[in-house]
Amino acid sequence: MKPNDVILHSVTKVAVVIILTFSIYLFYGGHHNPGGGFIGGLSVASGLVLLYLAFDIETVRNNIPVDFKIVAAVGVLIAVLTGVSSLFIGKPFLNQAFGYFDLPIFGKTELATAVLFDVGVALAVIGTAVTIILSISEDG
Amino acid sequence: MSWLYLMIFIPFIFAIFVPFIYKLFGTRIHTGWFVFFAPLAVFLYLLKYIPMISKGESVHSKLAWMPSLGINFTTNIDGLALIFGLLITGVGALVVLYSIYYMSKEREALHNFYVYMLLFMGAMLGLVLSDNILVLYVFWELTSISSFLLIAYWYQRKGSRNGAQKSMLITIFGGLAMLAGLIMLSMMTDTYSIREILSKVDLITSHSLFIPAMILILLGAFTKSAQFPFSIWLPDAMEAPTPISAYLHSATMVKAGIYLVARFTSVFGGSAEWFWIVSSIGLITLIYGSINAVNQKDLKGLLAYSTISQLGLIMSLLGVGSASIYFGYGDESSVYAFAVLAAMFHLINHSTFKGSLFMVVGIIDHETGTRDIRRLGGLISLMPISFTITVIGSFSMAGLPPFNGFLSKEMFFTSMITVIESPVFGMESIGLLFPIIAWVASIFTFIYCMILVFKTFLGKHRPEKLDKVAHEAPIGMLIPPMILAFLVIVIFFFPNVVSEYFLQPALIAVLPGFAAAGGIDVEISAWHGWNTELFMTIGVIVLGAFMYYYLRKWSRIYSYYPQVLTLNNFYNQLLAGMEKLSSKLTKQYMTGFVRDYLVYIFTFMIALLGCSLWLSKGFSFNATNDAPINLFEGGAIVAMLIAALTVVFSKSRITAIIAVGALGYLVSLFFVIFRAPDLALTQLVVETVTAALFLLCFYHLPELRKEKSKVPFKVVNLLISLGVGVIVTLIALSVNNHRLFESISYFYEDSYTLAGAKNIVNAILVDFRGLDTMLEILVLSIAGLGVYTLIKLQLAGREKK
Amino acid sequence: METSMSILIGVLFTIGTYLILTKSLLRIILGTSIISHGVNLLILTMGGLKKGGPPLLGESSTTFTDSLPQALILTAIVINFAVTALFLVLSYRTYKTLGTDDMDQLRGIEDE
Amino acid sequence: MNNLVILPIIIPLIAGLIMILIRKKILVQRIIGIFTIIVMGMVSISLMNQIKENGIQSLQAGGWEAPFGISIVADMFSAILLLTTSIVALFCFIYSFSTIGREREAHYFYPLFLFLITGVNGSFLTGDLFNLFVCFEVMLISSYVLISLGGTKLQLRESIKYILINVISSSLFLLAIAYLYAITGTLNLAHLSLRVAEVGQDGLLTTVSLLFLIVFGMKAALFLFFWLPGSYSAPPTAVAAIFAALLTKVGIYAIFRLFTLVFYHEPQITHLLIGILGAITMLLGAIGAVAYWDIKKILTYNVIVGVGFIIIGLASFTSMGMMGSIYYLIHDIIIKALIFLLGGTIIHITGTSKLKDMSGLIRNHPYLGWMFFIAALSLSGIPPLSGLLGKIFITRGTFEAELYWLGAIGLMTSLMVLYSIMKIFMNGFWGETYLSKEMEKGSMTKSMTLAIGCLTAMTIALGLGAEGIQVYVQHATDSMMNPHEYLEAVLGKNPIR
Amino acid sequence: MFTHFLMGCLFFLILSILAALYRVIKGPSMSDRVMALDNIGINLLAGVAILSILLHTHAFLDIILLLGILSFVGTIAFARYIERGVVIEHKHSE
Amino acid sequence: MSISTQSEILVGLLIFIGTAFSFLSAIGIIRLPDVYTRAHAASKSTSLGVLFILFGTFLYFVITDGYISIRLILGIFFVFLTSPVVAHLLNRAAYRSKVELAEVSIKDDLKEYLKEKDA
Repeated sequence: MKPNDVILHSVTKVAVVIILTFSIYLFYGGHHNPGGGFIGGLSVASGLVLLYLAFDIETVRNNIPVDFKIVAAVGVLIAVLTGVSSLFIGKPFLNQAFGYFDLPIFGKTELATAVLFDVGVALAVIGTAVTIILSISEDG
Repeated sequence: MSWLYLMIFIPFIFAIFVPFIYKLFGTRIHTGWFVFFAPLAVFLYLLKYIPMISKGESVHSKLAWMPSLGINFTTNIDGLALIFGLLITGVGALVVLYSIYYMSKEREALHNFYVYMLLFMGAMLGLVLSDNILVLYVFWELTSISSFLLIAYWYQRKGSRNGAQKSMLITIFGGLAMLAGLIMLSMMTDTYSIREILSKVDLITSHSLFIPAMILILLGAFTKSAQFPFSIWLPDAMEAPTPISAYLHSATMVKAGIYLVARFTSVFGGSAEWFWIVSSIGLITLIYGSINAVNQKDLKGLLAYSTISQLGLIMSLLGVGSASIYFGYGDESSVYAFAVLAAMFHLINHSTFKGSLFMVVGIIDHETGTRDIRRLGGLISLMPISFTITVIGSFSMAGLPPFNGFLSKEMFFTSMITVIESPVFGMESIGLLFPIIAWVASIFTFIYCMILVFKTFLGKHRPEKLDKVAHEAPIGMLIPPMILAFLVIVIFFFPNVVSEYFLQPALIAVLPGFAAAGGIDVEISAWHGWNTELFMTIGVIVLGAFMYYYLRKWSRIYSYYPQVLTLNNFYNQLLAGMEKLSSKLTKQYMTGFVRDYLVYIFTFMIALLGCSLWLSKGFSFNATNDAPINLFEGGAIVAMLIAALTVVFSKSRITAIIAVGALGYLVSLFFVIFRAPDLALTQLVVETVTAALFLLCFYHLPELRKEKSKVPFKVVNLLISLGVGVIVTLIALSVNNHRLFESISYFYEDSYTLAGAKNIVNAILVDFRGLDTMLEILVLSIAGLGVYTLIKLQLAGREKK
Repeated sequence: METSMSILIGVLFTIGTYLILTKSLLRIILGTSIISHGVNLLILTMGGLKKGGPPLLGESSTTFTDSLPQALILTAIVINFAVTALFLVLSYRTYKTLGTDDMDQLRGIEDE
Repeated sequence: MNNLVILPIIIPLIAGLIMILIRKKILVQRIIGIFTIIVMGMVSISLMNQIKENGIQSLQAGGWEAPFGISIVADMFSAILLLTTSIVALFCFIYSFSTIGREREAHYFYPLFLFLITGVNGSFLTGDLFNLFVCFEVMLISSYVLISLGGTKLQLRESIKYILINVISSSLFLLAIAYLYAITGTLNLAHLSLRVAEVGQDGLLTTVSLLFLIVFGMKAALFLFFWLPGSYSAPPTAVAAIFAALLTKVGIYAIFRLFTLVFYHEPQITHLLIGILGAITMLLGAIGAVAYWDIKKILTYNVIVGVGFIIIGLASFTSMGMMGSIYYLIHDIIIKALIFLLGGTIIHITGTSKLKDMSGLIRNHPYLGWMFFIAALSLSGIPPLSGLLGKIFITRGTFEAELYWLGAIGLMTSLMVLYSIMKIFMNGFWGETYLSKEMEKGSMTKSMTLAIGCLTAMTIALGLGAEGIQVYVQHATDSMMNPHEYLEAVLGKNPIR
Repeated sequence: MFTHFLMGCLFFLILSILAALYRVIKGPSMSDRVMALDNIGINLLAGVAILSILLHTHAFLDIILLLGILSFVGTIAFARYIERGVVIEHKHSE
Repeated sequence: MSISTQSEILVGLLIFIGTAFSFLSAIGIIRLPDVYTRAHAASKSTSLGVLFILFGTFLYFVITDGYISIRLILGIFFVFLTSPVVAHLLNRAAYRSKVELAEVSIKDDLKEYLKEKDA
C-alpha cells in the first residue's frame, strides 16, 4: 500500500509560509535583535528542506528551478563585493574629503552595505545548506 | 683590473655550447677538438702570471655576486693557486686531447662527457682561485657533483653508479663538515675572505671554536683527498672512463684537499693538533695505500691505491711543514718549511707521472680490452712506446733517478728525518715512527711500481686471454702521456727552475712568514752525498727488489685479511644498516593507524603542557570571582554529563547520534543561560541540521560494533583522554584566575553609534569583524561544493574498469 | 560557575578524545563534535560568565556580557558545521567505496 | 592605510567565485586563473616595494581602529611569501591543465585551487589571531576538498586521516585562542604583543604559547608530522605539489609570526623547545626519506626535513638564523613544488612510484632527468642553487646561538636528503632503459614541461641571483627581529592599552 | 516568590527532559527515540519561554519558534527515514 | 493587589498548568507500555502543556511590557499546527517499520484493514 501524505502536504504548505515569514523577520531583525543573515538563511533552508521532505526533489525542482551551488557562490560574491566597496568608502583619503561633514550619510551608507552583506551571508547559507542536503539525498 | 675570474668561467661558458656543437657536428668532427681550446686558453693565460707570481706577488680581482652579504666572486692568485691552476688546465688540455682518441665519437654520448668535464674543470679552477670561503665551498661541492656525473658516465653499469654514489656521499659529507668549519671561521673573523681571515689569525687561535673548526675543515680536506679512512671512494671511482680517472686522480679532484690543507696551514698550523692530525693521517694513508696497491689485480685499481698512498705522502709533508709556523720565522722554521716545499714539489711530480701512467693504462685497456694484471703480459714488443712511458712513470713513482720522483722522494725522507732531529709537539719519543713508516711505505711503493711495469710488459704474451688483438695505440693517444713523461725527466734535470718559479711562491702562500725572505734558501739537487736519505733509497730498492722477486710467496698474506674488516665492507654495512634501521624505525611509528598518530600527538601535548604548567608554576586556582551557580544550571551540567557519557556507552548508533544532538541542544541552553541569544539560535539550527546530516549519512554506515580491542588499548585511550581533559581543565582554571587585562569588547558596546546596530554580536559579525564572516561563509560554500563533488565525482568505481 | 564549567569542559574533552581514539568512524566524528562543543563553551567561559545582560542595546540592561567571544563562537560554530558536514559525507563516501568504517582497516599499506 | 594589502585575499576569492558561476567553460576558467595569479604576483611585488619604501603596510578592515577591527598587515616577510606563493601557484596551476583530468576540472578544481590560495594568502596577511584561524580554515577546507576530489580509494582513505587530524588541531587552535583571550583580552597580534610585553611572559602565558606551538606544529608538520606522508601521497600531482609547497609553510609562518611578535620573551624555553622539535623533525624526516624505495614516500618525508630545517633558524633566534630561514623558506616553497611536480611526472610516465620498477628514464627523457637532477641538488642545498644561502645562514645562526648540535643535525640531514633523492635519480633515470617510449603510461605535455622548466629556472636564478632579493630578505629579517615596527604600523604611535 | 515559582517549574521541565532522555537512550524502537526527542524539543521550547520571563527579555522569543520549526522538520525527517529508509525521495513513488 | 501581582498569579497559574501537563506526559513517556501509547503522552499532553506555557509567557509580556510578540503568536500557532502531524507521521512510521504493539493491546484496526485491502 502506498502511504498517502495528504495531511503532511497540506500542513507543510502552511508551515513553509510561516517559516519563510519568520525567516525574513529573523533576517531583518538581525541588526537590532537576535538573528541575522546566518540564522535567517538557515531557517529559509529548513523551510526548503521541509518542502523537499514533504514532496520530492523532482517536484520541488520543477517549481523552484535554482541551482543552489550558484546561489551559494553568488551569496559569497555579494558579501565580498559589498566588502570591497565599503573598503573603498572606508578609505581615509575618501573620508577626509567628505566624511568629515557627512557623517550621518556615511553612517547610512554603512548600514546599507551591512544589510547587503547580510543578504550575501544568507544566500550563501541557503545555497550551501540545500546543496549539502540535496547532494546526499540524491545519492544512493 | 684583471679578468682573472673570467678564466674560471671559460669552461662553464664552453660547457653551455658543447651540446650545440655536438648536435651540429656530431659524428663528423670529434667534439673534443672544440673543447680542447678551453683548458688550453686558460693555461696559456695563466702562464702570463708566472713572472709576477714568482716575485712573490699575488693578484686579485673582484666580481660582485652578493655584495650586500659579503659574498663576492673574489679571485686571488698566488703561488699556491697558480700551481694548481696550471696543473688543472695543463693536464686538462692533455686529457681532452687524449680523450679525443680514447672516446669513440660514434658510440659515446660525447656532449655529456665534455659538459661534465668542463664543469669539473671550471669548478676546480674556481676552487683554487677563489678568495671567498663561501664561493670556495660552492666550487667545492660543484667538483663533488661533477665528479659524481663523470664517474657515473656509463650510468648503465651498476658499478659506475655505486662508485659515483660512494664518491658523492663521502665527498659531500666532507664538504658539509668543511662548510661548518668555514662558517665557524667566518664567525670568528667576521669575514668571508680568505685573505682577511689570514690577517686575523690571532683572533682564531685564541677562540674556543679553534679546534672544532680545524677538525671540520680537515674532514673536508681528508674526504676529498681520499685520506684514510675516507679513501674508499677512490678505487671505486675507477669505474669512470680512463681519461677521467687520469684527470681526477692525478691532478685535480684529489688535490683539492691538499689545496685546502695548504691554504689553511697558516691559520691552523703551529698548533700541535693540526700537526698531529694532518701528518699522522697522511702517514697512515701512505702506508695503507701502498700496502693495498700491491694486492691489486686491476691496473687502474693499483693506480688508485697508489694515488691514495701518494696523497698521504703529500699530506704528511704538509702536516710536518706546519710546525714551521710554531717556530715563527727562523732557521728552525725553515727546516720544517722545507717539508712544505717538498709537498709542493711532489704535488707537481705526482701529477706528471700519475697522469702519464693513467693514460698508459687507458691505452692498454683500449688496445687489449682488459686491465687485469693476470691476463696481461709480454706487451713490450707490441707496445714499445707505451712501455717506455710506463717505465718512466713507474720509476719516477718508485723514487728512482733520473726521474723527478726521486728528487721529491728524497726531500720527503729529509723532512721525515727532520722530525727526529728537531722535535716539536712531543715528537721526541714517537717521532721515530715517521721515517720508519715512510721507509716501509716506500718499499711497497717500489713493489707495486715494479708490478705495474713488469707484470704488464714482460713475461709471456697470452693473446688468447685478451679480447682484442693488442697493438700500439695511435699516435694521438700517445702524445699526451709522452708530454707528461717528458716533463718527468725535464723536471729531474731542472728542479730549481721549478723551485724558483713555482715552489717558492707557493711556499710563501702557504707560510706567509717567509714572504719577506722570498722563500727559503734551498737548492734541489739529485746528489747530496752519502746521506741518510740516500741510504734509505738504496734500502728501498734492495729490499723492494727482493720482495718483488718473492712476491708470489708472501702475497698470500693478503688473503688472510678478513673481508669483514675492510673499510669498503664497513661502508656497505653502514649504508645498508642505515637503510634497514631507518626503515625499521619509520615503520615502527608510522603505522598508518590514525589512532596511533593521535596518541602521539595527545601524549606530546599532555606531556608538554603538563610539564610547562608544573615547572613554570603557572597553575593557580581561585573560585572566589566565579559567577554564582544555581540549581537549574547544575541540573543542566549534570544532563550534559549524562548525554556525553551516553555517547560513549551506547551500543546503537542512533542513541549515540541522538545523545550528541541532545548535547548540542544543552549547549544552546547554556548559551541562553549565559546571555547569548544569537548563539543559542545558531547552535540550535546548526545542531539540528548536523543531526539531520548524521541521519542522512549514517543510514549507510554500519551499526556500531562493540569495540573489540584489548584492555591495554582501552587503558591507554582512557589515560590519554583523561590527560587531555585534565590539562584543558587545569589551564582553564588557571587562566580564569589570571585575567590580566580588560577585554577590548567595551568598544563594541557603542555599536549603535558606530555601526548603527543594536545587536552587538551582529554588529561585530557583519561590521567590526566582517572579514571573518566573509571568509566563514566562504568556508561554508566550499564545504557545500566539497559535499557535492564527493557525491557526484566518483573516479574510484571507474578505476576497476 | 566558571569552575564547574571548566570541569564540564574537561569532561567533554575527555569523552571526545576517548571517542576519537576508538576505531569506529562514526564514533570518531561524534567525538570531534563533542570536542567542538567543549571548545565553544570554553570560549564563552573564557569571556567571563554572566557579567551583564545579553549584548543587545535597547534592552533593559546597561552592562553586557562580553560580546566578542560570542561573535567568535558564532563563526566557529559555522565553520565547524561546514567541516563536520564535509567529514560526514566523506566518511559516508569512504564507507560506500571501501566498504568499511573501521579505522584499522583504513590503515592503508604503508609499504605499497 | 593601504587597500593594496587586502587584494591578495580578495582577487583569488572573487576569481574563484566567478569560476563557479561559469562551471562549464573550462578554458575560460584556466585563463581567469592564470590571469588572477599573475595579478596577485604583481600586487605582491608592488607591496614589497611599498614596504621597502614606507615600512610595514596595514589596513584596518572596515576602517575600525586597530585592536577592535581586523588588521590586515603586510610586512616584508608576508609580502615575500605572497610573491613566492603566487609563483608556485602559477606553475602548479599550469601543470594541472593536462594532468588533472576533465572530470576534476568540471568539478570545481580551479575554484578550489584559488580558494586554497585565498586561505594561504589570508593567513600570511592577517594581523588578527582569530582571523588567522578563519583563514586557516579556508585553506584547510579547500585542501580537504582538493585532497578528496575525485574520490579514488587512496584519496578517500588518506583524506579521512587528514581531516581528522586537522579538525583536532583546529579545535586546539580555538582552545588556545580562548585561553589567550581570557588572559589578555585581545585578539589583535600587535595588541597581544603589546599586552604580553607589558606584563611579561609568565608561566601560564608560556604554557599557552606552547599550546599554540602544538597547534601550528601539527599544521606545519613540526614534529607532529605523522599525518603528512599518507596525506600528501594521495591527491593528484598538481595538488600534492601545492600542498607540499604551501600548507606546511603556512604553519611555519604562523610559528614565526607568533614567536617573534608575541611570545619572544622566554626564548630559553620556547625557542629551545622549537629547536629540539626542529631537530627531531629533521632527523625523523631524513630517516623516513632514507627508508623508502618509493618516490612519493621519499618526497613527502623530504617535506618534513625542510620544515625542521626552516624552524631551527627561528630556534637560533639570531638575525642571521632568521635571515637563513627566510631564504630557505622561499627556496623550500619553490623546490618542494618542483620536486613534487617532477616526481609526479615520473609516476605519470612510468605508471608506478616504486623505484625498483623503473630504470633508465634519462634515455628517453633527458630534459626531465636533468631538471630532476638540478632539483635534487637544490633540495639538498648544494650550491649554487637556491638552497645554499638558507643553509649557510641557518647553520651560522645556530652556531652563533651556540646551538652547535642543532646546526650539525641540520647539515647531517641534508646529506641524508641528498642520499634519498639521489636514490630516485640513480635508480629511476640511470641504469638500463627497458621502457621504450611506446610502453610508457603517459607522456609529457607542454604545460607540464613549461611548469617544471620554469620552476627549475627559478631555483637556479634564486641561487645565482640571491642578491636581487637580499634587500627584501634583510628588511624582513630586521622587522621580524624588531617587533616595534609592526606594532607601530598596526596600532599607531600611541596605542590603546 | 514569582521567580522561585518559575525556577521550580523549570526544574520540573528539566525532569521531564531527563525522562524523555531516558526514553531516547532506552528505546526500544526507533520511533520511541524520535518521539522522545521531539518531546525534548518541545519541553526545551517551554523552558526557553519560562526563562525569558525569568530574565525578562524578548531576546529569546525567536528561539521558541525556531525550536518549534526545527523540531518539526527534524521529526518529519526522522519519520520519513524510519518509514522509507530515505529521507528525501528523488521522485515520489506514487 | 497590584496589577503586576495579579498578572503574576495569572501567568504563574498558566505556567503551572503547562508544567504539570508536561511533567505528567514525561511520566507517561516512561511508564506507558508501547510506542503507540507513549505517543499519546508525548504529543497530546505535551502540546497542551507547551501551549499553556507559551500563552502564559505571551500574556506576561503583554501585561508587563505591553509587548505583543508576533513571534510568540506564530510559535503558538506553529506548535499547534505541527505537533499532531508529527505524532501522526511518527506513529505511522512506527507501524510501517513493524514495531509491535504492547501485549496489553486488544485491537489492531489497521491490521485488519490492511488485510482486507490485500485480500
